[in-house]
Amino acid sequence: MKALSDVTTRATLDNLGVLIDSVRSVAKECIASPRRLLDVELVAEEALVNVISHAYQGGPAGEVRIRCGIRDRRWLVIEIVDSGVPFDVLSVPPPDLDAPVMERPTGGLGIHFMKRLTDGAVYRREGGRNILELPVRLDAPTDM
Amino acid sequence: MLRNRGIVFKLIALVVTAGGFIFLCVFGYSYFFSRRTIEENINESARNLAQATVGRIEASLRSVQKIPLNDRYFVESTPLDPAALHDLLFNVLESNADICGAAIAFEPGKRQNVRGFAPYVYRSEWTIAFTELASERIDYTLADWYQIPRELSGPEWSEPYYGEGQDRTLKSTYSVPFYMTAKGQKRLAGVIAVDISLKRLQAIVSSVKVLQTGYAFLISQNGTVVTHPRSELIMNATIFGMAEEAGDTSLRELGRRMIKGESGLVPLGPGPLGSASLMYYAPIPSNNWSLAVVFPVAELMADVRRFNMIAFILAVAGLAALSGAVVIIAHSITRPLRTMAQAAGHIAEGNFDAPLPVSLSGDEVGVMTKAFEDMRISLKDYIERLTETTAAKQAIESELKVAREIQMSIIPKTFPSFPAGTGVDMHAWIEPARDVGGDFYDFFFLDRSRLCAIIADVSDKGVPASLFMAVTKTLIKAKAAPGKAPGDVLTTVNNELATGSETNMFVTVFFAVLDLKTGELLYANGGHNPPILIRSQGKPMPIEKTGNPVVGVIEGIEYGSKGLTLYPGDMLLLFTDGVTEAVNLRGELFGDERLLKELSAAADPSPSGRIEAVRQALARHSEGAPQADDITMLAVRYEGPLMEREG
Amino acid sequence: MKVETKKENEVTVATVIGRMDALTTSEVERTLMSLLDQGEMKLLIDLDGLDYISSAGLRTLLATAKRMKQRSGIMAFANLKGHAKEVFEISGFYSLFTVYDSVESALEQLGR
Amino acid sequence: MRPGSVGKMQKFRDLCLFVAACIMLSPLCLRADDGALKKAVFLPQWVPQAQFAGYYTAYAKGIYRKHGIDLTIVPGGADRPVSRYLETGQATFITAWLSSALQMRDKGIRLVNIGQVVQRSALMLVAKKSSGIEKPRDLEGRKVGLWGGDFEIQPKAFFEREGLHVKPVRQSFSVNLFLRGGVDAASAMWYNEYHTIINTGINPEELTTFSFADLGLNFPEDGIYTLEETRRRDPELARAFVMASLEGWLYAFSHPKEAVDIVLKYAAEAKVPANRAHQNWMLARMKELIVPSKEEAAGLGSLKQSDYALVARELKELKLIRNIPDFREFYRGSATDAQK
Repeated sequence: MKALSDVTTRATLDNLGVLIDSVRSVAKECIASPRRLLDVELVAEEALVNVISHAYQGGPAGEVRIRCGIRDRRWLVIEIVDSGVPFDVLSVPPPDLDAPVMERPTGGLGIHFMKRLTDGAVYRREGGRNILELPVRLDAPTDM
Repeated sequence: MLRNRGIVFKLIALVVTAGGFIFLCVFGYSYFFSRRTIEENINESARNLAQATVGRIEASLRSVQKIPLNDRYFVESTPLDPAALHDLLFNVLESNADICGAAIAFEPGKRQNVRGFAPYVYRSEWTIAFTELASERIDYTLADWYQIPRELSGPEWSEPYYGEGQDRTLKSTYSVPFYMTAKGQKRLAGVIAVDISLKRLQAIVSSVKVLQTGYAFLISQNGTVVTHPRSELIMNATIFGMAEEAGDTSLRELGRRMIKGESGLVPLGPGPLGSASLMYYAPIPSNNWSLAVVFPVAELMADVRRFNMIAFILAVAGLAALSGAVVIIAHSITRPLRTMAQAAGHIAEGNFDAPLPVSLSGDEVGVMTKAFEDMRISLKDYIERLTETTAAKQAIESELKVAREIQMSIIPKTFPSFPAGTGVDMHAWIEPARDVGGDFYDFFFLDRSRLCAIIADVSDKGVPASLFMAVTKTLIKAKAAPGKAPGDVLTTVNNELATGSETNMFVTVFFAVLDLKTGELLYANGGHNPPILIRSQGKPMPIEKTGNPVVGVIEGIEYGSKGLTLYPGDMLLLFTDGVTEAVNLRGELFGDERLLKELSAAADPSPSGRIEAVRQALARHSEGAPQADDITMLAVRYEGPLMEREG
Repeated sequence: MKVETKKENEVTVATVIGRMDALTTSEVERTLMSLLDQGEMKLLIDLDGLDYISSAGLRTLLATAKRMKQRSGIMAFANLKGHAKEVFEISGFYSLFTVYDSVESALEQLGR
Repeated sequence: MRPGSVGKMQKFRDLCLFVAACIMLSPLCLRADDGALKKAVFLPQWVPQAQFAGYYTAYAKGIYRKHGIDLTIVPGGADRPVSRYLETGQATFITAWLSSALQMRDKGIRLVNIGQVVQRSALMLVAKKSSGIEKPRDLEGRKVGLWGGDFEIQPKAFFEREGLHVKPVRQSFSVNLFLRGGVDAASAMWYNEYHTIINTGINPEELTTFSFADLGLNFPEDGIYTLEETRRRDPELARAFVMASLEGWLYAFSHPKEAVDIVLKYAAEAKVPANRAHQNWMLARMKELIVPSKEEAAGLGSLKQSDYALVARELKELKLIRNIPDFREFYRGSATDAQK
């Protein structure tokens, strides 16, 4: 993958905008559909918020790196790296989407979005870091 | 104390004391001199080392200080563009390994986000990362790195602090305010800050090593320990906190001087900063921190101390060896001395035959032994001779004693010599100066009424004089005869003595014949003191002289006779010159005047009374001075015409 | 990002304009909570101006709904469309809540 | 004050403390251990330091358990506002300044003061004599560092009263701005920043201090609060908590070294930097703030109505509160109860 954007920031909510902006600026160049663009944005946000809120629990915030590039001309790939606690976000089971309001858990939705809006997300632990690869099809029409 | 000890002891005491004293002088001088030299070296090298280290730190800080100044120019002259600022900050970090973070923080205001805008790029564990400092939770405008340059309108190095990352590196921030001109008014627009890791500074400071335990440390402007070999002090201790905990006011004073930017060399007692040492401190001009180099005095002085120790051991060993040598030499001296002392002891006990040690050496002891041996021999001779002479002398003395006894026995000493009614009262007294005197007196009757009285003084003393006296006495007694004039008797006696005399001895003689019936007195005088006539009514006075010389020298002299008449109660005192020439300690003679005075003043006018008076006066006069000459007195008092005696 | 509120009879209409993402949603939450604190019992959230919503936004809506339900209030949505509609669908929120096509129809229904 | 220079006054005060402790604590000691321990959570308003030595000491020495409480202490901090913890029930008891508590109550949190621990305000303004500030008037027109929130109430009231116009500068929790001369005067807590300043090499005689307690603005600081509801449900628990806390303080005052050890232990656990010299200082100051004089030894832990009236009036004047709650409703002091 050729990274078109590569930003590392401290994993805080204050930096979320900068991080998403970097993805958006790349996505804008290769995705025409505004809806599809928002999907990419959503995937990035959910993945980043997950890192920001869970990766560095109980300690000073570490860094999160977000890289964005094109693979095989058909995939926009978002790669998110952190050096926090090992955690495979993809292993989290989907939430019960049919539960009534009072029983609905407030968490788990973000991960669900990430999985639903990407094709073949991959998690790996490498060199003490969590690396999450989120490929989004460039040519896929929004079919929802 | 010392007086009663032996020579060996005295010698050792003296040698050790003197040697020790000399050693101490030399040792003390060399100690103080070498100490001062080392101290001067320390001062010098402390200054140099500290200045060199300060220079390296300063260079490192200065290289950092340039960066925000460059950036400031860019920020002040370029319109705000977050992407450009981001790139600028990135470049700063990528091109300066010393810098671990850089921020451009804008003063919050209407144009920017109310929270402010402060992109910050920093070196994380694994990459160069970015973050926005403006946040809901933390107001960066209250941070020291922002607020202090803002309020002071000038660059500022922050106090050291720990970074937020997991590695917790110690950092310090250099921040510079920047300004924008709007509507002709220059106003603060924000602060550019760069963080440096203090690792480099720590490395510079910890590379300073002085021997084994010397070190350097750095304190910040607030006195916080930034680097120190004892890592637990870093950031946890301030020099003032240590001073407070130890109750060490001088350390606090030192800290105050350090943070005021002074420099100097101070001795440190044992305390929070370690054992006794010398500390040189100097300011780091850029950030007003202070560097201190601690010199372990004990260690620096170790060489001196080692040298001193060796010198001391050598000195002790030397003195011990010296004492040993002294003992040996002293023994070689005292051994013959002791044997000699023993021999001398024997000699002192009278054993002159005790053997003396044979000394073959030619040194002083040898010479002394030889001299002592000579002395022993001559002493022995002398003693032997002395024994002989003493024996001879003792023999003579015993003979003299006999002679004296004989002499005394021939002088009449019983008074009154004649029964009462004889018409005369007599008394005599003789006190020889030596065992055998040369004076004598005598009296005897020529016939019934004529009494002879003689007093004489032989010119010498001792046995020969005594013999001469005996001869003279015998001759006078033999030649005296009734009707023969006293002068004729002396003429005869003189011729007899002068003819046979081979000695130069002579005798003064007064010879008188008293007719008891008439009181008529005839006398002759051969060079003798004229006797003193004491009339019962009148002053005592010497009788008339005859003008004849001493007896026994010149033959053929005619001695004349003179006469006078005694009336009852008159007295005649015959005496030798021992009386008038008695000398006291002041050399005063008793003299004729005194004699006459004493005679007239005598309370008891009897012969014995007058003699006693004179004798007592003589004793008073002499004041204990030894008697030089024989003293002899003979007093005759005429009582009245002699009764015709029957039978 | 802003929230405009108005009262139509007993129904409170909150119009959300802009994005409800992890950064901005807390602002919406504060507004909605204060409405609840004022004792509103019928709340209609107009999503016509909502450009974007993430799970963080959904969480806020869910929390508000729970509190509403606790006090037996009613909460509904209107004008769900575009990306927000897609997100509602994937998350199952579409079936969880009452969603009206327009504010008018909603007011008509809720007003009863 | 230097350790070791304990004056007669001090000894007398210690004696008073002891007597007061005996009077207050004896009825409770008898009641210890009957029945199961009651659970409670305590949140001091700031990170572990000697400012809270009494509570940590009581906890570490088992004094709370002795009084029948199974206590959990949640260390305070910027991210744990006591108001929220108390309101949501995450904390049973909290400490707060009287001024903060009045404002919280005004915002609808129904809390009550069950024990006023710190009697004397430690807040002060500090200036360098070298900047020419020796009396309040010298502050006119000068830059003065002020903390936000409750820390600026007293200074503001003071400036108002004196008719002073100062240039306020927001002050952070560091005193470096003041040390570098960025402000002419700075806010300081006597037990904290004042000592920090002294420990950067400035001698006390080089400083002018304006202690608000001496300027007629004595706002009692740390007091113990709980919800009105909690107290009503279990007044015994509230009482026991206050008694145990005061006992903890008295123990800390008479065993300062041990108390500081305890504080340092909890500070380390909470990853808060702390050094012994500073904590020693802080504990010694707390003693003077909690038991300012022998007269007040008997009033240990109780809120004086006059202090209350002063604080409430000032808050109302500055429009920080709307109404002044009735003293008897606001203050449900256990310490005075126990004495009766």
